Order: sequence, then structure tokens, then C-alpha cells
Amino acid sequence: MNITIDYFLILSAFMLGAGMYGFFTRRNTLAILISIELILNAADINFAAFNRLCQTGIEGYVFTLFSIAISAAETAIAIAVMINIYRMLKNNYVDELDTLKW
Amino acid sequence: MNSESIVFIVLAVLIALFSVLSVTTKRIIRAATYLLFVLFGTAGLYFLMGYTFLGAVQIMVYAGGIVVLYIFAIMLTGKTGDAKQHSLSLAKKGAALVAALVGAGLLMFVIISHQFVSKSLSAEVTNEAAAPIGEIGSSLLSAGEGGNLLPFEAVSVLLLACIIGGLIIARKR
Amino acid sequence: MNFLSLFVLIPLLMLLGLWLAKGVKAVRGVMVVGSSLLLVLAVYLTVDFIAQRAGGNTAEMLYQASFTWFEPLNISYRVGVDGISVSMLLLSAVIVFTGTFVSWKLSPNLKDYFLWFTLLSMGVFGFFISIDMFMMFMFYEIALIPMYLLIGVWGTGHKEYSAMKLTLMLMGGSAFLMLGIFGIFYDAGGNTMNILDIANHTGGASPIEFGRQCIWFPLTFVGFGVLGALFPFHTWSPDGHASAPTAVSMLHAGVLMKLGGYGCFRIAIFLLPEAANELNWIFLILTGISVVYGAMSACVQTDLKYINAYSSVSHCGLVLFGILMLTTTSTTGAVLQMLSHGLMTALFFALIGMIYGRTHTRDVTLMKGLMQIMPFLGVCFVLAGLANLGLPGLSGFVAEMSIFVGSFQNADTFHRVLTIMSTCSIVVAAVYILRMVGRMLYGVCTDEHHLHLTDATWEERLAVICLIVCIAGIGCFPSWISNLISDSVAPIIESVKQVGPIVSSCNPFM
Amino acid sequence: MTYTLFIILLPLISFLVLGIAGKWFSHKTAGWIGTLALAGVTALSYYAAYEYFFVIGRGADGAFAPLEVMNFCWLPFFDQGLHFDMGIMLDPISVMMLIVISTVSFMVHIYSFGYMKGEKGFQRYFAFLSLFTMSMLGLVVATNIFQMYLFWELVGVSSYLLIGFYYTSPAAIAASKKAFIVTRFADLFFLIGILIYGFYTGSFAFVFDTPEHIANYAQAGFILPLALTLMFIGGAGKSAMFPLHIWLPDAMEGPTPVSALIHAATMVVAGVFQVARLFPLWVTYAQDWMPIIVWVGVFTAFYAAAVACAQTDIKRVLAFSTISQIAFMMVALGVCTEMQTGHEHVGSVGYMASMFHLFTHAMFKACLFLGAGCIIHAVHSNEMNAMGGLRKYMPLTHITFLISCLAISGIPFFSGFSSKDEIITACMAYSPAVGYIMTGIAAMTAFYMFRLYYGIFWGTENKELHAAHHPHETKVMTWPLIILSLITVGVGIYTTLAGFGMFEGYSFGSFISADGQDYRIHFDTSVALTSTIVAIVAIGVATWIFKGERQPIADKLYATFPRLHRWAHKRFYMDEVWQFVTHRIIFACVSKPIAWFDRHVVDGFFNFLAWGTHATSNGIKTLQSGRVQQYALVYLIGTIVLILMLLIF
Repeated sequence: MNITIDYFLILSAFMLGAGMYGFFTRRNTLAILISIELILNAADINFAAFNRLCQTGIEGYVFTLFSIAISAAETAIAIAVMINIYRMLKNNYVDELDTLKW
Repeated sequence: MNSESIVFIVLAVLIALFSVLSVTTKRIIRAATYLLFVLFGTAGLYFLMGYTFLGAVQIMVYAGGIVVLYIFAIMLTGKTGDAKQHSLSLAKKGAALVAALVGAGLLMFVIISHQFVSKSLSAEVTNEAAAPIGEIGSSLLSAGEGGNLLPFEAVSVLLLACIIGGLIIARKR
Repeated sequence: MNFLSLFVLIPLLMLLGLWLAKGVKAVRGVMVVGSSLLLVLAVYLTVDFIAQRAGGNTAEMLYQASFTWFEPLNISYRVGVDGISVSMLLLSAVIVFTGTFVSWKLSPNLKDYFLWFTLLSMGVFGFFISIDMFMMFMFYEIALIPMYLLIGVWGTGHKEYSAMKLTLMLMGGSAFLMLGIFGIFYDAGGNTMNILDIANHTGGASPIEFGRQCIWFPLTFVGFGVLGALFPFHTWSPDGHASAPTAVSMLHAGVLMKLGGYGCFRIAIFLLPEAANELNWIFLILTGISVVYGAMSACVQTDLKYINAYSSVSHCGLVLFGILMLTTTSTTGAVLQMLSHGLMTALFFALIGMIYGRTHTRDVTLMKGLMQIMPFLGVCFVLAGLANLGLPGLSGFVAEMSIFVGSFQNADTFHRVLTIMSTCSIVVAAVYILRMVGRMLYGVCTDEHHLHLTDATWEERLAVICLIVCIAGIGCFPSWISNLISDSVAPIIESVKQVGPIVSSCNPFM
Repeated sequence: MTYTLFIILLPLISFLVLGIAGKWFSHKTAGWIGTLALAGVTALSYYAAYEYFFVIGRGADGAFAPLEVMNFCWLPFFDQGLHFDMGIMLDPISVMMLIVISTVSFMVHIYSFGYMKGEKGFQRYFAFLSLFTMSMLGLVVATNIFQMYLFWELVGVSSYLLIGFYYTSPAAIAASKKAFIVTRFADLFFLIGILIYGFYTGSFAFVFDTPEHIANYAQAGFILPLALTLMFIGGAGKSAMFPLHIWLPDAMEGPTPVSALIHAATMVVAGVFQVARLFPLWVTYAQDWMPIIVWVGVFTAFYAAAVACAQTDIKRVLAFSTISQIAFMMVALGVCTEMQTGHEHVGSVGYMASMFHLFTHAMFKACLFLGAGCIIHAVHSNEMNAMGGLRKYMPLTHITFLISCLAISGIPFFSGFSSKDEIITACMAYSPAVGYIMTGIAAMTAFYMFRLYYGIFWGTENKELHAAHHPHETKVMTWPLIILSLITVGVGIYTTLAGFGMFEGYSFGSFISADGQDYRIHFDTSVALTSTIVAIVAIGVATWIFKGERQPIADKLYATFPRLHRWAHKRFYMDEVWQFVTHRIIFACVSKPIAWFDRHVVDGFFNFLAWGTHATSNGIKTLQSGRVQQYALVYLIGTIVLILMLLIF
């Protein structure tokens, strides 16, 4: 059994699916963020795998690095926001964040 | 069936399993923990591809940094768990599940039906020092052909902004 | 620097001055200086225009100036005036001048009020001096928007509702209008926005195909007609006027509604002559309805402002009616009617505002015997009423007679019947005016709150007398202004008449 | 003769001065300004008449030619060469009208000094009088139909203002409103007539004999008579012809001198004057339509006379008598069948008779009204039962009133005799039926006038009231009465003698006739005798019934025909009919539904649009739930669908 790029892609597609499911069903914002991390990781795997198995350069590699950096930044900000929201609303549920709605 | 394949399968099963657990568990602290396992698995995949530095970064930044951040955040926001999760109607959940499955399925179908030209995972791939750190470093800081200075700087500015933004947002008034 | 641009520049400077002004006195000072300057300028323009015409200058538009503004769409800042716009500018200047004095003691936020007021007048002046379709449209929009705030903030009664209704309906109209303008622009070759070029097929403009004209004509006519209180689109007017503060009602009924009539003539009729010939019957019916219907509705109203608003519907209907009759006399009469209606409605609204400011009611059934208590306002009110019902010697008579005589020159039954129908409005006008005057001013005052009301103050007297002098001036010596207007109307009507024998082939009544 | 311009300018100036600055003048000053202006106008008018008739005199063809003193374009119209001119045209009838108007107006001004003494708004009153005089003079000297219309409207407005002079009285307000609206309604037809006339003849001017005009008239066909008839409706409104007469009795709510000036002598004859002015057209082109004038006139004359017999308010009696007398003038115009005025040519006598009656009627009716004013001033009431036996208290008023009553009844040697006689002669020539009817109406006139006379000066004396008010006369008010009655008697004697062939060439007909030629008045003996006898009989009957202290016959008559009396007293319910038409039909069935339609249907449609927009956006706003997860789900589904489409197609 030769592990070609397809296997990686299928794995990442599965992760993406799981992430999406989580994103749709979770109500806690932190949990949603966790789902997003799953999706991002799936993308990262694709970057690395494509770069390793289909290419010779290092672009995918570098962009995986960037992606990790960006997701770190995003997480930091998102968590700051959520803590702030929590301070105001005493909970973290997306469907109750409707102060600015309509 | 070489050893790399076996390792890949183990890792893949691990990742898949914990991904699912991470999005289905009711307690959020567990979800964070399962995410940690997924991240480790991903790092394993990088090692398997010979991207040792990347794997190390993955473990340091993700497992070491982000997940810790999550756990702190979870603890700070007090009420753990997603207690009201069940109040989400079954229909909505089903719709989400179907959509996710169909989406992922469609993606897989596309992937399978497309003939990728690729190497296969082998010892040679695993052991070859595919991307030397020096090369990566000079690529990040060079502005010429194949250089990534601009995105690098952009990311650094972004990180700076995040630091400031995080401080401002999280500051007590 | 073209001197017409002063009409836009002075309001701009006034805006600046108002912004810098501290205190009520400074604000009033800026307004008085600015509006007097505008008035002087308008009078000077009129005199100079007449002198130039007398000196043999027969150009279609005088004092033209142009400066390219946006190359890709050929939009220019292009100004010029003919007799019609000169008279409209004069009217606007008079109304702005008197409006300043009428709002002398308005509160709160006199400064902000005057800021919007000045912006509105800038739009109006800009509209009348532009000869570029796009500029015209832009100034039109500038004039509309402040209305919303002026009514919404300083109004009375259901002001939010009225302001919203007025703005939305007029905006709806301007949506049609914009379609029409761009339609005309592209169908005329897309090379120029200049009205004169499009009309004369010069400057790269090609004649617009008949079939296309028939699309753009209703759009532009309805677009402007909404503002001119065309029959089914007039309902913003009673509510809007009832809620608006006095000077805004004046400016709105006095000048802004004239934008409608002026625009209908300048764009719909002038640029689309074949369609005007072909389709005017539809709009003639609508305006004919307006004329009678407005007057009839006014008969049973009890709110002073509603009475006047419906009477405006009737009179503005007559404006559009005169324009659509497409004879020189009737169109001249229509422009005269715009002037006359502008002045007398402004006078009416000013007086209603003053009376309302004292009695705090506009319901005619609640007032009685005011003539004894405020003789000056009472007499002026009667005069305004008489002007409204077309008393000779006041401006309304001149305008109405021109319209009727002109309309009657169309020698077919359809036009005849409509003309005779619209003449009936002068009787109905007498009914509602006398009814209102009789109830409100005559008799013995029985309401003890009204017994101690004061008569007009000096600034109110100034505004009212100024308007009455203008009304009587036009009414007693109409020929100069009539000649001034017809001078510019005649060539346009000639060219419309010339375009061919397609006279309402689709009119089922002919 | 440019000075004739001042005939119009003087009262205009007086109006402006009094109207604008009046409140700073004392009553006396204001009165003097108005009166002096009028004195000037009167002098100028008489001089103009002298100059027109005697200095300029007859043209080569022996006729008085119209003289256009000035004419300028006031408002240009730009189609068909039409223009709205203003100017002064003198011809026999306008000169006569100048004299009538200025004389009566001058008398009324003097009289008003006494009558209006101490009234609040004295200055305003004189300002309005000046305005009225100006407009009326402008009307009669008009050079074209449109100028006439303009001043026509102005007299309407001054009448409105003067009727409503006592603006605190509800009856006066209602009356002024009614007068204005009814006449305005009639003016609408006048205006339409003018429009038609202007279009088909290409001119508004009172010049009918140029070749192009004649060509245009010939082309117009039935349109020209139609236009003339429409204009006649306008005239009928102003001159209070049935059924547009309803405003005139109510107009008596105004001050009495105003009734004398406007509603008896001058403004109400504007309709007659208008028909006379357009008479060449009527006779030449609308001969077939003239019975309209005749029969409207005959019916109005009869109707008004019948109503006058049952009124108790003395001013209303006079008002109905005015209506009836104006109808006489209308009939006289209507029965005139040609312009040529050969010697004893009866076909054209009506025109002259009408103008003659207009002249004499103005004098004696003004005198009657002013006399009535004195009486009302003295007893503070309009009702006949408040009077009775006043001859002892007010001798001068009594005499002048009697003279005027005799004049209106058509007794020889009083002015009404000659003119009424000419009218009846003309009617006889037209159709004996009309002649006899008119004779009968003349008898009714004599009857109700003497009923009035006896009711006021004889009959039952209301002693308590008289004791309370001490009826007396004021000098300034009696002078005009004396002058007017002297005119009545003087003109009466002069014209009666002229009728028997004296003063050849200087009788009324010499100056005013249909074609301007010298027309010799000669009595038709049979007509003159008949009408005199009939008048005397009617007066005798009135004396028999009403002279005594008690009036058993009258009471018996009322008891015998209660319904007839009530109907006549209520003016045959014409006002109620109009009230019904305007309020129940026009207001309730047209205006109210239109207002409702506007508020609910038209406005409702736009409110519905607004509501619809609001409802729609409310409906679709749930799509924008603000839930990121939902958006993502929709996004995903969209992506899936797109990909599927890509794959399938």
C-alpha cells in the first residue's frame, strides 16, 4: 500500500468535515474556535503534503509556518474578545450575542 | 506495506478519531484535550514527511501555546461544558451533520476522482532532510526570487497588532 | 469667474459663516446679509438680463459658462439662464429672503436650522442655473435631503412620519428621474449632458429615436411630477406641509415644488419633443384631475395647512397642465403660475405659521374672530386668500388667465373639455378660501385664550409685506415678466410643435 | 381726453391711501379724502360727458362714434395675436354709466358721513367704496371683454368686502360669502364665453365691424351665439337673474348706502351693461338665441315681484324690486330686434329703453335705498312692523320716498314713467304676450312699492319703539335724498314732455340708441295710457288695503291663501334648493368622498407600499439572523451546490 497524496487529502477532508460539523453545532464560542483550529490544521496538512509529495520547492512549507503564526494570532485575539464578552454577558453562547443585531 | 504506511495509518486513525471526539464531546475541557491529541497527530504527520522543524513548531506553538491558552480561557470563563448543546434541535444538528458529511464526501469524491501525480510516502521521503532550516531562514528573509520577506513582515506586523489588540481588548476598564 | 456661480457660492459662504457664527445674533446677521445679497443679485440679474435681451442678445441661454467635471460621463459644471430660470431665481431669492425673517425666532437650534435651510436654498439656486442634466439632478438631490431633517427635527405633529413619507416619495421620483436622465444621455449618443446640445443635436448629440423617447418621457415627467404634486403622487404634500416648520413650508411649496414644473419643462418637454406630443394626453388627464380634485379636497379640510396644501395641489396641477398644453401662452402662463403660486403659497404658509404660533391650533373650527385681535395678520390673510382665488390685480389672475387662454388655443374637444374642467377650479377655490376666511377671521372671538394675542412683529411684517408687494407687482404690471418668460418659452414650444404631426395617435379621446 | 384716466385713478389713489394708511387718519379726514376724490371723479365725468356729446359730437354719419381714449397691451398672449388690453373707451352708454356711477357714488359718499358716523372701520368703509367705484368705472370704460372681466371680478370682490363690512355678524359673513361664490360661479361661464369668443374671433376688443372680424364671426357658426349666451350667464349672475338671484336679497346685510350704490344702482346692472355692450353681436349673429334673454328676464321680473309682495324686511322688498326692475332692462334688450333706429322704428327701441331705464332706475332706486337707510338708522330695525306712521317724524324722507315710489310705479311726470313705457312699447312690438305680462308686472311693482310705502309711513304705528328711539332725520343724510329725488322729478318732467314731442334732438334717445343715431322718443298713446291706468289702479288697491291703521283685508288675504303667502315669503324656497345642491350634493357627495378617497385610497396606496416594503424586509430579515454558524451553513450548502453543478454540467 503506497501512501500517496490522496490519503493525506482524504484525511484532511475528514478533519475539515469534523471541523465544520463542530462549527455548525457548537454554541460555546470557545468550542467553535476549537472547531476552527481543526479546519486550519486540515489546511496545514494539505500545504505540507502537497509540498512534500508533489513539489520540490519550499513554498508550502513556509506557508504552513505562516498559517500557524496566523492561527496563533487569531486565537489570541479571539480568546481576548471572548473573555471580554464573558465579562459582559456572563456566558459565552453565540445565540445570545444579539445586542448589535438589527 | 512499509513501516511508513503503518505509521501513517495509525496517525490518521488517531487524528480522525480525536477530531470527531473533539467536536462531539459535551465538556469543553475535553474538547480542548482532544484537540491537543489531534495537534500531536498532525505534528506526527509532519515528522513522517521529514519536516522535522515544522513538526517542532507545530508542537511548540499549537500544543504548547494555543492549547494552553484555550485551557486558561476555558477556566476563566467559568462554566465549563456546552450544557445547552442539547437544546439545539435534532433537526438542526442533523442538517449540520448532513451538510458536513455531504461536503466532506464531495471533497473526497473530487480528490479520489482526480489523478494526482505524486510521490508515495517512503523511508526515503521520511529520512531525507527535505527542507534545511538554513534554506527556510534565508527564504523567509530574502526579497529576491523565491523569497518570502513580504509575507513574513506582514505576519510580523499582524502579530504585533494582535499583541496590542489582545492587550486592549482584554484590559479591564 | 461666471457671475451666475455666485448663486451657489453665496449660500456656500453663508454655510461657512453660519458654521463659524457664535450666538443667535451672529447667525441672524449672516442669514440677513446672505439672503439680502442673493436678493440683490437676483434683481440685478433680472435687470441685466432684460437689458441684454433688449440690446439684441438672442442667445438661447445667457451668461453661459462651462467647466468639465467628470470626463468619462461628460459631466460638466455648466451654467446659463434664460427668462424662465431668471424668473425662478428671482422667486427663490424672494422666498429665501422672507423665509429668513419668518424663522427669526425659531427654536431650538436656530443655527443648525439655518445651516440646513441654506443648504436647501443652495440646491434650489444650483438647480435653476444648471444646464447640465447631471448637475441639475445633483442640485435637485441637494435640495431634497435637508427637507427630511428640517421637517423631522423642527416640525410639528406626525413629523417623523411626514418627513419620511415626503423624502421617500420624492426619492422614488428621483429614481425614475435618474433612469430617465441616463436614458436620454445614452440615447442621445452619450457624448454630452448639456441640455442645449441634446435639444439642438449639437455637440455630438444625436436625435433620440421616437420609440425610446416614449420610454424616457414618462419617467422624467413622473420623476419631476412627483415634486410638482402630480395627481396620484401628491399625497406627500398635505402631510409634509402640515408638519413642516413655517419657513420650510414656504420654501418647499414656494420654490421646491417649482423644481418639478421647471424640470418637466426643461427636461421632459424640451428634450423629448416627439414623446411630449404623443403622450401628453395621459398627463393632461392626470393634471386635469389634480386641478379639480385638489380644490375639491380643500373644501372639506379643517386644518389650515391641509387646506393650503390641497390648494397647492390644485395650483401646481395647473402649472403642469399649462406646460402640457404646449402653446406659448399656456406655458408662459404656467411659469407665471409657478411664480405666482410660489409667492402666494409662501405668503399663506407664513401667515398660517404666524397664526399657529399664536393660537397653537390650525383647526379653523377652533378659531373665530381673529380679525379683531390681529388686524394686520387678518388683512394679509384675506389678501393672500384673494390672491389664491385669482383676484385681478394680484398675480394669480394673470397666471390663470394666460393658462386658460393658452390652453384654449388647442382646437380639439379633448383639450377643450379639460380646459373647461380646470376653469371650474376657480369657483371651488373661492368656496374653500372664503369658507376658511369666514370661519377663522370674521365673527366675534369667543376663545378667551385668543383675546390677548398680539399682532405681527416687525420681522413678520417685513416678510409679509415683501411678499404682498411682489404679488401685487406681478398682478398689476404683468407684461414685463410675461414677455421675459415668453421670450424663452416661445422658441422651445416652436421646436416642440415643429417636430411633426404625431399628435397623440394613441389617445383614445381624440 | 386723457384726463378721463383720472376718473379711474382718483378713486384708486384714494383706495390705496385709505387702505394702507387709513388707520392713522381720523374719521373725518378719511371721509373727506374719499368724498373729495369722488367729487373730482364726478366733475370729470360730467365734463367728459359734455365734451363727448357736445364738443366732439356726432360723426359724419350722424352717429356718436366710440372714442378710444387710450389703449395699451397689459398682458400679452402669444397665440393668434391675442392680447389683454387695458384702456378707456367712451361711447354713449359708457358715458352715461360714468354719469350714473359717479353721481350715485358721490351721493352715497356724502350720505355715508351721516350713516356711518362713529362706526368702527369708517376708514376701511371709505377705502372699499373707493375700490368699488374704481372697479365699476373701469368696467364701463373697458375697451375689451377681458378688461371688463377683470373689473367685473374686482367689483365682485369689493361687493364681497362691503357686504361683509360688519364682519362680526354671522349673517353678514354668510351673505358676503354667498354673494361672492354665486357671482363667481356665474363668472365661470363668462370666462368660458370669453375664451370661446377670443379663440373664434381672434380678438377680445369691442370692435365688431372690421372686415376680418366679420369674416371670423361668419366662420364661427353657432359657436358665437354659444359664447354670447355663456357670457350672458355671467351677466345674469351679476344682475341677479333667476335662478342666480339668491345672493342679492342676502346682500342687504351690508350697510345700507352700500346696498344703494352696489346692489341697486350700479354693480347689479353690470349684466345689463354687458349685454348692451355686446349687443351688435347679439342682434346680428345670435338673433335666434335672444329669447333666452327675454324669457329669463320675464320670469325673473315676475318671480321677484311676486316675492316682493310678501316680504316684511324693507331692504328685502327693495332688493326684490331691484331684481324685478333689472329684469325689465334685460327683457327690453332681449326684445330689441335690430340696430337701425329710423324714426319711430319700434324694432330697436328696446336698447334705448333698457339704457334709459337703467339710468332712471339707478336714481330713484338709490333714493329709495338711501331713504330706507334713513329709516333704519332712525328706528334701528329693518322690519316693517317696527315702523308705521313715520311720516310725522321724517317729513323729508317721506316726500322723497313717495316721489321715488311714484317714479318706480310709472306715474307720468316721474322718471320711471317714460323709461318703463318705452320698455313696454318695445315688448308689445316684439310680442303682445310679453307686453301684457310686463304690464301686469308693472302693476305688481306699483302694488308692492305702495304696500311698502304705506307700511313705513302710514299704517299701524309702533309707538313703544318710536318712543324709545325718537326717530329723526340727519341733515347730511337728507341732502342726497333731495338731490336724487329732484333728479327723478326733473328727468321725469323733461322726458315726459320730450315724449310728447318737445326738446327735439335733446331727449334721452338722441344721445343713446342702438346705433348712435338720433332716436326720437314718442309715446305710443295706447301703451302709455294703459300702463298709467294699470299703475294707478294698483296704487289704489294698495292704498285700500294698507293705508289704514288696521289692515283687515290684508289679514284676510293672508288667511285665505296661507300657503301662497308662506311660499312667497320664503322666496319660493329657492335658497333652500341652492343650499341643498351645494351642501348636500357638492359638499357631501363630491368633496367629502374625494377627500376620503385621497386620504384612504391614494394615500393608502403609498402607505401600503411603505407597509409592504416594511413587511417584506421584516420577513426576510430572519435570513440575516446574525448567527455566524447559520451563515456558514448556508455558505457551505451554496458551495456544495455550486460544486455539484460544476461536476454535473
